[in-house]
Amino acid sequence: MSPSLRSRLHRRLGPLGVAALAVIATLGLMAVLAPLLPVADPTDVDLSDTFAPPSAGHPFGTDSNGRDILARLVWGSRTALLGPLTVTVVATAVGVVLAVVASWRGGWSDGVISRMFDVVFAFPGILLALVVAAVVGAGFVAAVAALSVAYIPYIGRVTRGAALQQVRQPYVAALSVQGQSATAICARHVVPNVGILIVAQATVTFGYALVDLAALSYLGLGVEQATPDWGAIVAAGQSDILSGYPQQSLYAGVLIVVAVAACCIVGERISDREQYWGRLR
Amino acid sequence: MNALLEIEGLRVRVPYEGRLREVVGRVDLSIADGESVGLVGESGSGKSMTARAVLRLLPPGARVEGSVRFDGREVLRMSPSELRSYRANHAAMIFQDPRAHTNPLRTVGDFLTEGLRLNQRLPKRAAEERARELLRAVGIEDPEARLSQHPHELSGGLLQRVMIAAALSAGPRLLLADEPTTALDTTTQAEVMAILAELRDRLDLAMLFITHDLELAAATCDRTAVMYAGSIVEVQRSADLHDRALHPYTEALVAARPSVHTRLRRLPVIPGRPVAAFQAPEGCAFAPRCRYALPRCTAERPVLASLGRGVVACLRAEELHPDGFAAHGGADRG
Amino acid sequence: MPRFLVTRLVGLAMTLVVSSFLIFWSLYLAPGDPIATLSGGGTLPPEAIQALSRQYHLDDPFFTRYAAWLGDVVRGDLGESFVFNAEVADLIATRVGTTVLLVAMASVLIVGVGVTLGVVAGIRGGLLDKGLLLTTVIGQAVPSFVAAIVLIWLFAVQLRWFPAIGSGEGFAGRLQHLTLPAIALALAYLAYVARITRAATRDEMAREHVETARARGFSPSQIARRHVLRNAMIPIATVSALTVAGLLATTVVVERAFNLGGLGSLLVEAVVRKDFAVVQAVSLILVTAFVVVNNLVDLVYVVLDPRVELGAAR
Amino acid sequence: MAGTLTIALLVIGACSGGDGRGGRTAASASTGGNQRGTVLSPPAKGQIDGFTWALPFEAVTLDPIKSWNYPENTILANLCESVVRLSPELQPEPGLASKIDTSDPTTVVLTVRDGVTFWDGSPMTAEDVAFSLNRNLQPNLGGYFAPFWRNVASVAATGPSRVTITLKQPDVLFWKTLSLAGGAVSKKAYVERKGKTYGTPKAGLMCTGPFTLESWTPGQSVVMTRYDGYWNPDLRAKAGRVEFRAVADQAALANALVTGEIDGTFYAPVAAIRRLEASGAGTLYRGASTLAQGLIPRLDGPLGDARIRKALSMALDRSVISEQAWGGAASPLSSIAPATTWGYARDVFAKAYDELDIKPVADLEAAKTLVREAGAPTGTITVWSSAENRPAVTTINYVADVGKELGLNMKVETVPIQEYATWAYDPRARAKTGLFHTIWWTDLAEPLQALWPLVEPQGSSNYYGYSNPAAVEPLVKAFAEDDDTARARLVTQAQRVMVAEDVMWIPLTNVATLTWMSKRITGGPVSVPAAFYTPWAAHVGTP
Repeated sequence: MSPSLRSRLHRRLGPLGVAALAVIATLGLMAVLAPLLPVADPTDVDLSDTFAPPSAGHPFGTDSNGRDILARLVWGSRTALLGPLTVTVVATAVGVVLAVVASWRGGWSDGVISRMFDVVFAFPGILLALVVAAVVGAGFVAAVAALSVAYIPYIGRVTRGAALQQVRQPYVAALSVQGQSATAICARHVVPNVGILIVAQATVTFGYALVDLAALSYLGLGVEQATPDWGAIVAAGQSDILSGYPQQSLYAGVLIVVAVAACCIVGERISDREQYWGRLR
Repeated sequence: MNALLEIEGLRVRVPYEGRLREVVGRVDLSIADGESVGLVGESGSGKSMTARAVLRLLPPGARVEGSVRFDGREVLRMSPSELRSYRANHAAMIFQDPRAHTNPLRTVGDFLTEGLRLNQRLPKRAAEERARELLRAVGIEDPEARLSQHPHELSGGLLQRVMIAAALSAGPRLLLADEPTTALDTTTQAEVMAILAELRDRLDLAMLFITHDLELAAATCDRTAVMYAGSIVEVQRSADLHDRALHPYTEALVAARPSVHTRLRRLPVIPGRPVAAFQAPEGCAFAPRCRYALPRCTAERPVLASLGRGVVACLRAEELHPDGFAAHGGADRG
Repeated sequence: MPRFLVTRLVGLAMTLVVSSFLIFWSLYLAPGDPIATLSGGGTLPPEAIQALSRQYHLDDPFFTRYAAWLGDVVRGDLGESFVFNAEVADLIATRVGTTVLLVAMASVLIVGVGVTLGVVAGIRGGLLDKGLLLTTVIGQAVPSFVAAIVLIWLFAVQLRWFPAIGSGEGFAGRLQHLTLPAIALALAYLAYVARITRAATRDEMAREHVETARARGFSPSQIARRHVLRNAMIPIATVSALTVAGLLATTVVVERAFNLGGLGSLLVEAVVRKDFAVVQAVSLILVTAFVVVNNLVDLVYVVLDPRVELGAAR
Repeated sequence: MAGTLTIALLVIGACSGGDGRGGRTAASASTGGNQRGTVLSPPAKGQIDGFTWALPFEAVTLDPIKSWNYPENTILANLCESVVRLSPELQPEPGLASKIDTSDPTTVVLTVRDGVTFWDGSPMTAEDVAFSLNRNLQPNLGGYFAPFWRNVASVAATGPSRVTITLKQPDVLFWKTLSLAGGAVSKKAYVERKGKTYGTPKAGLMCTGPFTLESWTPGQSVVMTRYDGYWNPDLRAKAGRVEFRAVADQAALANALVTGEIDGTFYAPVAAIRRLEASGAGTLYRGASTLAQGLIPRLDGPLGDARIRKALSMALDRSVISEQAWGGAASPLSSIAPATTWGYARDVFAKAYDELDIKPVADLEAAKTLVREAGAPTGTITVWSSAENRPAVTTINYVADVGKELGLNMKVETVPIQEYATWAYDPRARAKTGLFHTIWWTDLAEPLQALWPLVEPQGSSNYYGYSNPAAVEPLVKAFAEDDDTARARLVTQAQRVMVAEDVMWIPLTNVATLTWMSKRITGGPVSVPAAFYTPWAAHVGTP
């Protein structure tokens, strides 16, 4: 990281924000590099070595199936982060496009799109995921698809509000007069100008989606139990707590909390600073 | 003439991005009972902060040095309850933007009676009666209707009058007016100024009038102080100011203002940008923009010194005004 | 004011109609025959199939079916569950109390504790504020099921202060049984509301009109009471109401963790048993509650903020 | 016998069972599943106001003719008695019929017991008995036990206290199945009044058991209270009130048991064995049971070659599964029907069991050799199980891991318990699976009951269309074979073909009933399914 980038980040996010960003980056890196990391096969069952205490072979010990807890946590980050990432990317892409169209076209289009946001907003993420599970059967894909839809209005409403302000700015009229196309103006000017806000909202959405997916895993409506996933690990380890083996639930629970907290911090910092700067300008 | 308010060596620093930054460098100023003093400066010069320091109305974490004495009592060392009583009964303030400075959720009546009931402990009915009187006093017709309205239903000028009425409700001896007319249109401006003048006259009120408008200050106030980069650079009788500005900055300000008397094709502008106290260079803060600046001006910081009937902080003041008013001596201290 | 109300009510009605349509339509997205979907996959005697066809008007055109279904629902006839062998309305009636009480208790916690903490931190500032900020940023990130696991372990199993499962009997019993679930449900939202409240309070504290109040010599408590809180209440009320409305969907997880027989556990049960009639009815209720609570906020605006009086729809 | 569905598909959460001590001693193949576990807890000394009992999930109905599953049977056994009752050893005894005459192979004559009253005080008549039994014959009622009744021509009250059941052809097992809920007696007038709502939370029940149905609040509880007019003074309930609560989550259940919020259950969580035993809050029994854990392989696709199926069976270590997956609450099993079902000719069954030669310990090398011979198949084998059942999940994770070592491509899929149940009757769900993990229970001490459904042509439990005359024909003959030893021979002959040759079922373990009773209570059976067919709760009182 170049010093100037570091100081810019620092100014933008504050020390806590930078720490949170570092946490997200570390977790993301862990997920990407999981196959290269020196951890065991997370699905390797060894019934002769269940609930093993930490050792050189199993730094975090093993679970009720004799699987390596560290490996499951590391590989679990892939599912635990990929799901919310998909939700965030899809919801952001769709939400931003709809919001920009609504704010640009106004009138009838705006009315229909805003009403769509209202309707989807009426279905909280978990509820929509449950309905989808009832229709097509439970599973990771169904849960991610449902949440992707459910979070569209969360991005869309914020973006629409901000884009509406941009569209009314004189520079947009000026560009329009110069003969730039609507798409070009929106893509090159409007969206980048509200970009920070979108990033902030997307970051927070990521955190919420992570919690929702973990909750669905907990309900047994998310990922398959054999697939390593933080939410599923917490759920699977729950009955071991009483037997005196709280490890896996504890570790996975802490990872979820840390990841979500980091997202919330970064998201809030970005939008806080944006508002702050906006006021100063 | 007894000084009602005496500011001596006032220095204010406020925290900004983790550091303390000086916004008022050195202010010495006194206001006599019943006297009105204008405090003129560009935005960022520290004039508003000076007025707030008089009420100790500073942002959290601000550091204040020097002395602010009201009627001989040290404001900066008042206990919280003394301070509240001082603010409630002796010194009042009106602000630039009456809309932002009134609670949008409360009615005009609430706003006016609030002070009377909380500070003066008037019963509800009496407070309302008094509020009506106050509104009439600031020239508002049908006070009854106004009392039940919300600030957003009133025009800016009307609202500023309400502010003035509220400020005067406790019968203060000092009024701090922070650009009270800047946000208003010209005609309203004149009306509000007229009301202020009339009330001041009637109530024998001292006033510190903050403005960026030198002419307005000069027209309204007995004396005018000019601030630049957190410090007072000149204090003079308003009557003398226009023709005999002592400080090069004042002189430039006078020149930059169009006047009905002078017709110029193009207004002279002051080169460079105004700076805040913490941005001020070594030496005279105005030196980089000053047409009279000499090398020594950037090395040595001038202090306020009497010259003629005023005081000025300029190293070359005597040199530039050789006709001098030194003979008069004993001028008011700034 | 009436215009404002009418606009909101029309919007509310439209949202509800479209939502109910989506819920109804989802049945037809399920792979296979609606009869099979509705019966939960089991083989039904011909009589039951006839009853199903009648109940769901399966022989009518699609929109007629929807209208008939909606009509039944509005009249309180939620159909029959072939998986649970019971009227859907009865299934819901026996469970709704638990969920409502749980949500109510969590709401009291969120609004009571969350807002109080936020206000105190926002006004007092200093170390308390910093501590709260750090606690809430973590609290906000604790999923309800994680909170539930910890609470059960600590307060039910180790300390035995509260029961570990069930919703209890009698009002006192219910309160006692639902205390831990309510805390688990409320925790993250409480933290969130506390943060928002703190921010709103601080924003309001920095407002110019508060400076006026200070300049007029009012005491800090007078200022907080008369100027800061009332004004900060607008964003706080919005966020609180949204949060409370959202709770209805989140109880699903907590009801499972504490083994409570509420609407949420009924919904999950119906989902895994593929009992479509129940899924539709419960989702419709949850969505309606969410939308209505949400729209109530807009009415709260009118009460709290004189400026929106004639503002029509936002 | 006629019982296609005699073997209930067990879909419980924390199931459990078998015989813990037996499990360990039975590590040698010759006695696998041959031990008897605990059947009864120490008798109660005194009366108790009431206790709370946990069910794995909520009862869906209490209409006897539809009650076949775990929660329904646990409750109903105390409410609605059947004409035949099962002893703790699963042997039939007289119930509401004081005499059962089967001397004619095609008629069953029941003598209705005198002095039995329904909860409303009215006496039970032959008319009530005939009416109740007849409901099993009405297809539109959707009775679960209909398949047992396929050989029944008619049921009629043939005297003031006589009911005659006429069979179309000899069926040696039919009368024994009258011990199940299908043989329960309800009051005719009440059932007729309630119509199809009989047995729902609203309409309730009208039976003769030692407890009456006090209230049923779906989502909350089922409460039953003592019936003071019960006909059998020896079985007068010691508890005034029993509350049933469904606790699906194993962790929640374990917490509730340890804290004493719930007094007992027949399915204590395996994961909490250690903690429960250390808590001192009660007693954990490893009750005998007929529960058999096994894998049902698809007979085409990657597992189409019997050698591959056999290799998988050989590669699995049944003692490891018993000890680790079940925490010792199971014992290795080589057959489909565990020793607890050997209700007659035990020596024949024991000898045949040893000859199956399926070892508790794995022989991975031999298995690998077998796979090499057959050629490792391509294609993914989906292994299916219920998600809530921890030992089942551990087992299939283990199976998939072993499969991986053999070069089989296995994918684990677990589903919520209720969805898992749909597998039994939904061919679409079945189409996705390659290897199905199941835990069966057999109601009667009759291995024939365990085997027949698996081979019955077009039978709903013959999941993958198994049809080998060498297995089917001996079983068909067995239904008409009155002689116990001869019948045992026929049954074991079929079982050998099914398990050792065709490997259409891979036996794993015999699972104990993990019964928990808090220190407040004791008494009655601790073994499932024995408890399902006797008013078990009537025995429960203070220690």
